[in-house]
Amino acid sequence: MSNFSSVYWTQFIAIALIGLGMVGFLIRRNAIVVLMSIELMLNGVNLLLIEAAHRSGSADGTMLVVFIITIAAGEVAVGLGILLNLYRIKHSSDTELYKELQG
Amino acid sequence: MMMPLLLAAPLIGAIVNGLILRPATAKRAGVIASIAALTSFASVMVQHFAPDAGPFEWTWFTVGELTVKWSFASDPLTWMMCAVVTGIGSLIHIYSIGYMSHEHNAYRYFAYLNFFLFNMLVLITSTSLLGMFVGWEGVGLCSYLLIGYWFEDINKAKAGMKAFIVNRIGDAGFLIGIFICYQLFKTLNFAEIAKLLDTQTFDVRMLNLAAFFLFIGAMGKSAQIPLYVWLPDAMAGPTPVSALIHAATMVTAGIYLICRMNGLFLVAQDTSLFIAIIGISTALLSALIATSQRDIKKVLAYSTVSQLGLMFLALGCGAYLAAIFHVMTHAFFKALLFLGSGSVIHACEGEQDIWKMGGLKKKLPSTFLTFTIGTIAIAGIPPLAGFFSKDMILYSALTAKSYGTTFWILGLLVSFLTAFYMVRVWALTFLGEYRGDKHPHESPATMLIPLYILAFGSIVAGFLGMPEGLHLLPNYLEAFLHPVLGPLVEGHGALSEERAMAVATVSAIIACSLGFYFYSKPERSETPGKILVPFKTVFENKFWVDELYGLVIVKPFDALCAFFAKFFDPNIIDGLVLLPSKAAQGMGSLLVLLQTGIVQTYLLFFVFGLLVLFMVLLKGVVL
Amino acid sequence: MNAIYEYFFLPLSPVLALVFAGLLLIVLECVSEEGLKPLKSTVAFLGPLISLYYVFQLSFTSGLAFSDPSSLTGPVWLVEFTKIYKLDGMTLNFFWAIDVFLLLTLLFFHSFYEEWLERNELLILIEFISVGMMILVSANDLLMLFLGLELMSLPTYVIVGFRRENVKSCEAALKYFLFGSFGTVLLLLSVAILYGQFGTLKTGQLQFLLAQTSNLSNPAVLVSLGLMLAAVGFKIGMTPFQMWLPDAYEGAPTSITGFMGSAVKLASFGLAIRIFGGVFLPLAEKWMGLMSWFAVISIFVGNLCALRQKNLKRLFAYSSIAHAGFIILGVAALPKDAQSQQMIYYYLVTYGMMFLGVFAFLNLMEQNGKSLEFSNLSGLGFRNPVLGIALAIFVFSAAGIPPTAGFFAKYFILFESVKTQGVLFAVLAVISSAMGIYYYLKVIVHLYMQDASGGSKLAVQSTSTYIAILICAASLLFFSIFPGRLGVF
Amino acid sequence: MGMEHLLLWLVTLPLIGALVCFALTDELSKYFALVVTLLGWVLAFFVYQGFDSAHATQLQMVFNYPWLNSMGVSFGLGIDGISFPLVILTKLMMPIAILASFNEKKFMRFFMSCYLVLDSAMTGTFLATDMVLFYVFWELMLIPMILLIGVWGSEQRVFASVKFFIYTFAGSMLMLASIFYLFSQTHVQLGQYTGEIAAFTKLNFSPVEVFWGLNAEKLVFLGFFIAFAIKVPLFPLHTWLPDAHVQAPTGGSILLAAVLLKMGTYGLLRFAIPIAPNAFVEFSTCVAYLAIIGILYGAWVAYQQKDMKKLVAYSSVSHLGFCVLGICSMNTKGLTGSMLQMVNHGITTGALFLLVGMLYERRHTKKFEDYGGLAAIVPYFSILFVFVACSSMGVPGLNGFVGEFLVFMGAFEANQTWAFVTVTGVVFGALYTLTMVKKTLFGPVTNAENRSLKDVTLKEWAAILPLCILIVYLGLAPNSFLSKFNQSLDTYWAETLKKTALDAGTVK
Repeated sequence: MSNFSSVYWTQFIAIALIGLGMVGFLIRRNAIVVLMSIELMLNGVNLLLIEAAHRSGSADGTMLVVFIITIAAGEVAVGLGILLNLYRIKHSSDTELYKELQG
Repeated sequence: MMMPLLLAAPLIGAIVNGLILRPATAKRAGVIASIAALTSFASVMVQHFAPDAGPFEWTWFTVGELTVKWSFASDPLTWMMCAVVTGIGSLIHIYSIGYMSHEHNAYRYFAYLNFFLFNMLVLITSTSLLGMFVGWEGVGLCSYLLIGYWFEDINKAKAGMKAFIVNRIGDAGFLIGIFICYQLFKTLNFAEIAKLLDTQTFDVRMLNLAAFFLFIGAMGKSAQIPLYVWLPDAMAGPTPVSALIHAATMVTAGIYLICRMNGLFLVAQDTSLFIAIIGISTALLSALIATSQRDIKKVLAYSTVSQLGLMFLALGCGAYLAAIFHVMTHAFFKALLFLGSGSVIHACEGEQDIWKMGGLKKKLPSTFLTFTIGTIAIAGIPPLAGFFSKDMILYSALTAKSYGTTFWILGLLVSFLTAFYMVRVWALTFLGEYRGDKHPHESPATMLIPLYILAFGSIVAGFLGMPEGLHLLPNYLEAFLHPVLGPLVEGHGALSEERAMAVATVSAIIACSLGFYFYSKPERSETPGKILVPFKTVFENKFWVDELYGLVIVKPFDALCAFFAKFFDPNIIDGLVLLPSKAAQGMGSLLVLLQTGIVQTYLLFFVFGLLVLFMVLLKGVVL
Repeated sequence: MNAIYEYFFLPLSPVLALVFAGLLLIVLECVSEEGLKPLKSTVAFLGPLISLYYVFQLSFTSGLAFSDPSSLTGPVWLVEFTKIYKLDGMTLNFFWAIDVFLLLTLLFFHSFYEEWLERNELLILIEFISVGMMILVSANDLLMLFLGLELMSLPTYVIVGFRRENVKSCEAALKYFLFGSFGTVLLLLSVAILYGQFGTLKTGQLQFLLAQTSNLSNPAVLVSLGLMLAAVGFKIGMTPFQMWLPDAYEGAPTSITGFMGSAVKLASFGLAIRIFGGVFLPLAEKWMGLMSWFAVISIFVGNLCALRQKNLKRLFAYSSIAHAGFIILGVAALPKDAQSQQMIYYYLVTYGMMFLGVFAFLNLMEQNGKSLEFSNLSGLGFRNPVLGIALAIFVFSAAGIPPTAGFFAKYFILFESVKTQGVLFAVLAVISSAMGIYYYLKVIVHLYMQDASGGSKLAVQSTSTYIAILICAASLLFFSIFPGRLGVF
Repeated sequence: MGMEHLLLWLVTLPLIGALVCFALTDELSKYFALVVTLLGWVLAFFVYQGFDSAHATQLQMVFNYPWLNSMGVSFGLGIDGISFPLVILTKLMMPIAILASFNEKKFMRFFMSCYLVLDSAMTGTFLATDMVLFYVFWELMLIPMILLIGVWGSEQRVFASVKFFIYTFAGSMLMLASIFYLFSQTHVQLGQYTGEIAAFTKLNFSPVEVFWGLNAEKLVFLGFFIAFAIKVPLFPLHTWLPDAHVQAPTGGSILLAAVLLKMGTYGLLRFAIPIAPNAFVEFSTCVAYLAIIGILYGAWVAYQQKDMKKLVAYSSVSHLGFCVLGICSMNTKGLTGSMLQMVNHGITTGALFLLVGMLYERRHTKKFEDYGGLAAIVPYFSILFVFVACSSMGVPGLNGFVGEFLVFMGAFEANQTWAFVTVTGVVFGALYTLTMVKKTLFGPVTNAENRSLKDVTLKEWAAILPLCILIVYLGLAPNSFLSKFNQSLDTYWAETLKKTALDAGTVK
């Protein structure tokens, strides 16, 4: 098993990444930044997975990471498509503006 | 075989008249009704000579160990009451043919009259308390229908309703009496109750309670102190109705009930005392009111109430025979007086105020003759019927166990007043000049024949129950009713029977002459009013009893019901019930506010939920 | 060779049928000929029909051949495949339901096919969403689970925002997308932590390992349980993760919402059963009570919010939250009583039929140019008698009034909850559904009791929507009389 | 036709009729519905004959069909002493209600099919021997009823039908909770899930307090009791009845009064008391007081009503109060009285609503001030009106009296103060009934339209005559009808109170 320090460091960085992504996701009003923060969180999770795969030696983890990266790309494509639509209508990517559906 | 015919005849008469034939003219309807009444009278007579074997009965309903039957049988007391009811009933039917001749659909009147006769017979002939109760309410219903016969006038309909409601209050008491009797004796049959009372001993308090509630029923039906207010208003009905129902038959039902249950009332001493007190006070009160009434029928109505008071006095003192004897004689002369006043009213085209009559002696000779006989009989002048029966009551009051003499003195005062106001009415209607603007004429024959028969009855009826003391005639009535009512109680009072009779006769004669003196001459007729001015207004306004009832009971009750109906039910109860739905709507609108539409706030709730989740999950482990 | 057929093609046949239909549609799309429109819709129909055929064929074959993969001798990838693809009674039931819902939705699309003419990739997306659902439901491995989930979710975000020119549709797509991706992140995080702890992604092994050691006090496992609860909670619309649902359902085009409410909800609960009926089964004491409380709260929130709604679409969105609450009660009863899975399935199918039917009706109203307000419903009961009765059946089934299957669905779920967790949750659920009865009644009131003279008869352009609505209504009555037919008893 | 299929036909015949009614034209559906309900009379006659009064306590003509067998729920129908009179009453009142609604203007097809569905639901509720089946019919009954009130009612029909529905539905939700608890107990105590009502009565409850000092048995009893008290309507929960009656069409309010109100008392006798006897014994005194308040309060509020139908509705509250009081006195007399009162109230109030409906059809108003002095104009109508009013007042010799008298006897036996207070109810009863008669029939003819009123038509005679015959028949000779099922009433208390602490000895 790798020594004590490296295990903690990678997990610490991964959790930091996820934390940052979540904060950006919740605070920032600009839709594109929100998309970026989702990607950030996904990469954080990838880091965790790779570290776990390395530790346990089984390949499942890395396989999952590869899938995650590809699907994240698809996700971003869809996300940007939706944002583009909204931008064409409201000429702004501020999520506060979109509150037609409420009550 | 006679019993089913006795009951069926009036019922069939009612159905034929009321539902099937509905004859156009009063004459045809009247004839059918009278035939029905006469057949039942004939069957009563036949019944006497060829009595049926057992009771005519079939089961009504059985519940657990309680089986209730419709059963009708006849014993001397029932026979006598049936004879009085059907006899006088048929006479009144014949009389009404004439009286109702100008009514357009009179079949309704005759159908109700027959139906009343049927119910009265059911009341008298049934052998169980519950059977009697059926007749009891049926009779109340018929009196409601008959009083409100001319329903176009709303006051008459209201009078009918008042009669029924007040009777219903009495019936409620009667019902409780039935329940207590059932609880005590486990049966409702009169014969069995009488046997049980002789053999076993029961808790006296319960017996008194049962007697008390049965008396409340009697009070309602026979118009005693608290529940008498309906009888004067019942005069709104046609006069033959007042004659039949409110003089001869229905009002005596209460007395019949107590006589039928005499075993119970003998044992329940303090209730009997209570009955005597109520009886004498009703008699006194109504006699005083009768002295200053303007309407001829109102006078007779109050006189009936006071005579009934006397009968209850007799019952209270245990003299059941005296009460029944007075019922019989009273039926004759009171029916006669009512029918007489009916023919007077008929003659004066509906005028009922005695101050607008007078001098009818010349115009209505036969009515005058029969009315005079009736007045003398009710005043208690020997040898007519009223004297003997009233005297028997007074003597029995004298010899009663407690307060004998006070009852006797008050009874004497009542008979004095009775004589006084009867002569007043007699004089004001028949003597002097005619004060009204109508032109009265003598009534047709169909109305006069019953008057003559009743007049003859009023004379002869007295001889049936002559007291032994006079040893002129044996006391047939006492012999006849002995098995049912038990021995005549031989008490000893302050005076012997003969001397009491003499005092009563003297007071009656004084009262008549006083009445005659004042009211025969028009100028002198005002003086008694002036002498007792303060009392006159009190008597005239019937001691304001109706207004008192209205104020104390009717108005607050209406107000309470209105409060419930208009405010309490729709607002309070409905409000309370609709509260949860309003609360739900309110909460709903609060929750909806959370959906602001902004994605960020949604995500905040999402993360907040996540934190709550972690807190709960990790509570045991980490936190 | 026949081993591959027997262990790969046969079990996967229902999924493959849809995949081929999708691919064929893509090919047809490239050709882009005017004349091919009817061909494309037939191909779209054929997909689920063939898949249904295979599902029936599979359900009749004697015990599923590869229940024990160890006996298999064949290429390595085949052995691996049998481990990650789980074909049991439940998957077949779910396949059957997904195909039926897909067919009904296609019937509704077929009616206003012209409107989608120029952009008929909608059919392709719908086919692939169904494929995603099937994979999700039949996944025996967290990776497959994640793949199925994403294959289902991404195209759904697209079809929700399908009306590009309509702001509401785009806004709904945005909200759904953001929530969806956040949910996926949480799911992956939970999977990562599990993988970190136990080093495997197979659900069977995970369940075995979780049951072994005393994991009730292991913080990492509990955190992953929490995250999974949130991710699944978002997908099935459980409070407090359901804020997106009303906006998404209202914004999306009506028939798409119909499909989302029925099929996507079905697949999400398939996910919930796989996870909480499978992986986290040993940790039952931890999440059972919690889930029941969340379920009851979502019933209250769903019913109470629906009381104030004016727009019919949003009203039924909230009512779907309330229904989700009931199903979650069933999920919470899973650990103690395996039969609860059939009850959940019965509820999902009847609820799906009701939801599809109602939204088909609303779609019809929209086509007739009427806004989805209560007032437009007035007097319809007598102008279109058959449609009126169908809507009445849907509403009574949603309210849980006996003659319809809705009542029995609620009854079975509450019966399970009483059996496993005592009367408390059942009583709360019953009281809240009593509170929520008012808005269903408002529909009946407007349908039959208000006779707005002005209203016109609902013109039904195509018979296929009419038939679809009748099928839904008839099925609700059929399932109430013969609940056995749903493979439940 | 075999005996056991008789009950199945009794329930399904009207249902099939309802479906057929849909297809017919408006004119035809009226007569078809009448034929179906008259067929119902024939079936009811067979049931009357087939019912063996010797062992009225056991379920007879049992029909069973496995429905949800894994849950132990079967489609079970059966009839015994308690449900027998009420089923006969339902089948009797149906054709009369349909006759009363012949000249309805709009959507006659739906109108008739609603009636037929209601008929099958009511019969099913009385006949169900399985708890879930009872609940299904109990809820099914609501739909046609709210449609009847909501679609064909008068002005504020929507508010009345919504209130009626939510009121009853909320009540039945509580009952559903109790049913669930009992169901789970059947598994614990009897080994397997069963819906049979007989099995439920064998359950016994743990005395442990659940909350507010109410143990399990009391809670189950309350769940049932509140649902049935709403239906009865017992005093505080009665406000839905006047609204429902005023707005309902004539046929609807006849059925509402004659049959739907009896569901409450029937439910008490069939479910609440046998399943939780200890709780009933404990609550019986306060239930009796509620009933007594209901009797007096109903009469007082009825006395001041301006609207005819509202008066009759409050009179139903008062009459049903008698039934509940009869049940609470826990002795044979009270119970027989209450059962008779249920049947008699059904017939009398049905007839009363029929008459009020006749007036409404002619003058389209239910207010008293629009009527007055009708006795002179429509003699036959007024004879019927007075006749039915007498029966409703409880004049002896007509059917109202027998039931009331027995309830009084039972109440007197159980607790004398109850009888003393309730007897005054008789007086108030007479008061409001006679006020109604006075305001409509007597007094001068106030407004002109009344002069041109037609008297009772042939169709109306056909509807009212059977009721009048029954009023007289049940008044004079109720024994032939009573003897059919009184065996089950005599043994009812001994059987149900066996489980309670107080030995059966003290209960007569």
